[in-house]
Amino acid sequence: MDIVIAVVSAIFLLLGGFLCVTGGVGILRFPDFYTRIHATGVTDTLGAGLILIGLMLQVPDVLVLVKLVIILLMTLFINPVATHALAQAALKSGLSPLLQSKNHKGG
Amino acid sequence: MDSLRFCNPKTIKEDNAIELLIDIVLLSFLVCIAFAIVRMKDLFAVIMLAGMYGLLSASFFVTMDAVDVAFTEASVGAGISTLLMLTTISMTGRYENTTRHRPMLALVVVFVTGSLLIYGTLDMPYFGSAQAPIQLHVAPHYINNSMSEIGIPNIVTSALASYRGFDTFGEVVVIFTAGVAVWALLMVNVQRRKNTEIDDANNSTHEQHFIVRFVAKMLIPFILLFALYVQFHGDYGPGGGFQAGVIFAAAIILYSMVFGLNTARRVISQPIVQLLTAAGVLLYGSVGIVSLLSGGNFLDYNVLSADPIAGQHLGILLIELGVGCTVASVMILIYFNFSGRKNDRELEEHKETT
Amino acid sequence: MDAGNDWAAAFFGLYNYWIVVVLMMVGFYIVIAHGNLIKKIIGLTIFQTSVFIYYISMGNVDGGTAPILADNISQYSNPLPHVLILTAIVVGIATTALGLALAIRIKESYGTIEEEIIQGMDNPG
Amino acid sequence: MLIAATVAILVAMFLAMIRGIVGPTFYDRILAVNMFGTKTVLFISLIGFVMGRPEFLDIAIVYALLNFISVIGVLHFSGSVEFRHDDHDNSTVEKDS
Repeated sequence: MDIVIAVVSAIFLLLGGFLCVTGGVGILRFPDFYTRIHATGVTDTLGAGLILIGLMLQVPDVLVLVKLVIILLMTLFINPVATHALAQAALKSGLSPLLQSKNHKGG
Repeated sequence: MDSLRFCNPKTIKEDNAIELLIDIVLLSFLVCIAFAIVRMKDLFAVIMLAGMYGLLSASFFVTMDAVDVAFTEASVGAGISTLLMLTTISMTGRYENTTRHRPMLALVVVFVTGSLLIYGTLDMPYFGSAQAPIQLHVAPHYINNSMSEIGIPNIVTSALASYRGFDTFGEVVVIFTAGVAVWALLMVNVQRRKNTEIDDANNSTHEQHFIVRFVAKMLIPFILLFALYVQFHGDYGPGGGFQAGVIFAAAIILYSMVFGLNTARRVISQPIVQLLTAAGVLLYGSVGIVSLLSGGNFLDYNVLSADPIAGQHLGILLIELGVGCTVASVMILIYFNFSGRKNDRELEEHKETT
Repeated sequence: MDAGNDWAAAFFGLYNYWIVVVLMMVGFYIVIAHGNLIKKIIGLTIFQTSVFIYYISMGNVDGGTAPILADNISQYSNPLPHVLILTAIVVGIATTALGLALAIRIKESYGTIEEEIIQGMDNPG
Repeated sequence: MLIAATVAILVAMFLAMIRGIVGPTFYDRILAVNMFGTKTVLFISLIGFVMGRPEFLDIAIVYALLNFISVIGVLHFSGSVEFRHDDHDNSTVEKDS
């Protein structure tokens, strides 16, 4: 039983770590703000969730589990809202997505 | 190296290696950010980088086992300092002048000083050595006797509030003074303006973000509750008055950003905040006076109750409460004054243009 | 072989302090070479943080953990630097706020926060 | 596995840091700081487990709560006068609209 939990936890952690790196590559390599916010907004929340679930499988006592659940809930609530507010503010300030203007240039 | 070194030569063990690696990586990140800050002219970008710098140094403090320090840096760096800097540059201008005065001379001075300091570090005991002088003086006393003398497991809190209580009293007075000084510098006569006029300026920027308002409304009670948890759990885990005060203030600041400064001022009136600023310091000081009158030394909590341990618990609870009170109200006072000044200036400009 | 080990030990043993010196000098450079008052305050913050890192690094003990007593742990890091730095961080933000408030007042009186221009206004000619 | 995840987080932090330094727009930097904050939460949670004392997750909770405040704060001030007309440094991307 222990070994199963250890393996499942390892899978969650590795998957989460992989998603975080993917988000990092996305924020660096994507061409404009909106694609970048897409990359991080998606992978950040999912990656954080996976890593926290992986940690939850290893907790020594209940209090730690409760704290991890609080962190997970906060991440699930706050991250999308922050991303949403950011994208909305950017759109309102007149920052336009790249595709509209560069389609014909093949960018 | 020479035999005067206070340590056994550092051997790199397996379990040690990963912590050492993380330590080196985090410190290198810090240096990268610091250099980027030097190069940048856009103060907004500089402040964003300073925010990252704070996050990184909190991570570093966690890896160095300084959980209480990391906690403080987390609450200060994430909550308050970025906001104060942003308020300031929104009043003083976003771009730095491109000319620097005498960069070559400054570089030479910096280079020489830095080389001397690095030469000085060569004589220092190695990092992590258990035989370094700093580890042998009073620290063993705190670690070994804290449980029997004070009776709380968090040694940082017992040293902060009891062993070095007088020190902390001084720090609280400094914070109080800084708060009063900011108030004196930035005070705006609120009554001068009609409330409706301020409300108009307030609401124009806030009414659109419905989702943000909703989530903030849900979040603020949690933050306040968490601040209280930090305040009263500080004896057993990381936390205490300083951290709790800053977190509490951050919740109020979030409220005033989302719902407007004037609304926040109606919820928490500034005169009460000013009163609480002084009340915290007075509470701290009066615990000292009471212990003095009961026949002990200043801030000697053993005499507060028949049982010395119970006395220590009571004393630490009270002075942490005083610290939390002062820190929270000073932070709120500072933010209210900064933000009020900004609103005032915007109203002036608005009037001039119309 | 022995000399190589010595160098590695010195590098890993003193790396933190070297970084502290570098950060401190970066902060110092910003304070003396930049004219913008806000930038100077940020330089001071960097300087300040380097001192925090210095203290916390000194308090660290190999194999120690956070100084919160728990069963079956015998080695703790030094709590004293933590106490000093914990209060210093909050004092630091309070004094930084004071500096920023002064910068705002200077901007209101002089119309700028660039050091040279202010000095030029104070001593014309 | 904990260590592998920690290293992955550090790599992601480094990439976000580069985006924060490079910019180019105001919003890219806010995004980078926000992502950096999330990564810090994860890093602090993980490092607690790596060092064998996971009871100090309170710090991670503080960041999880207060990150929101800094993003909202930045957006709040981005509406103010100083920032409204600010594209003389946003040289590359949005100029071609």
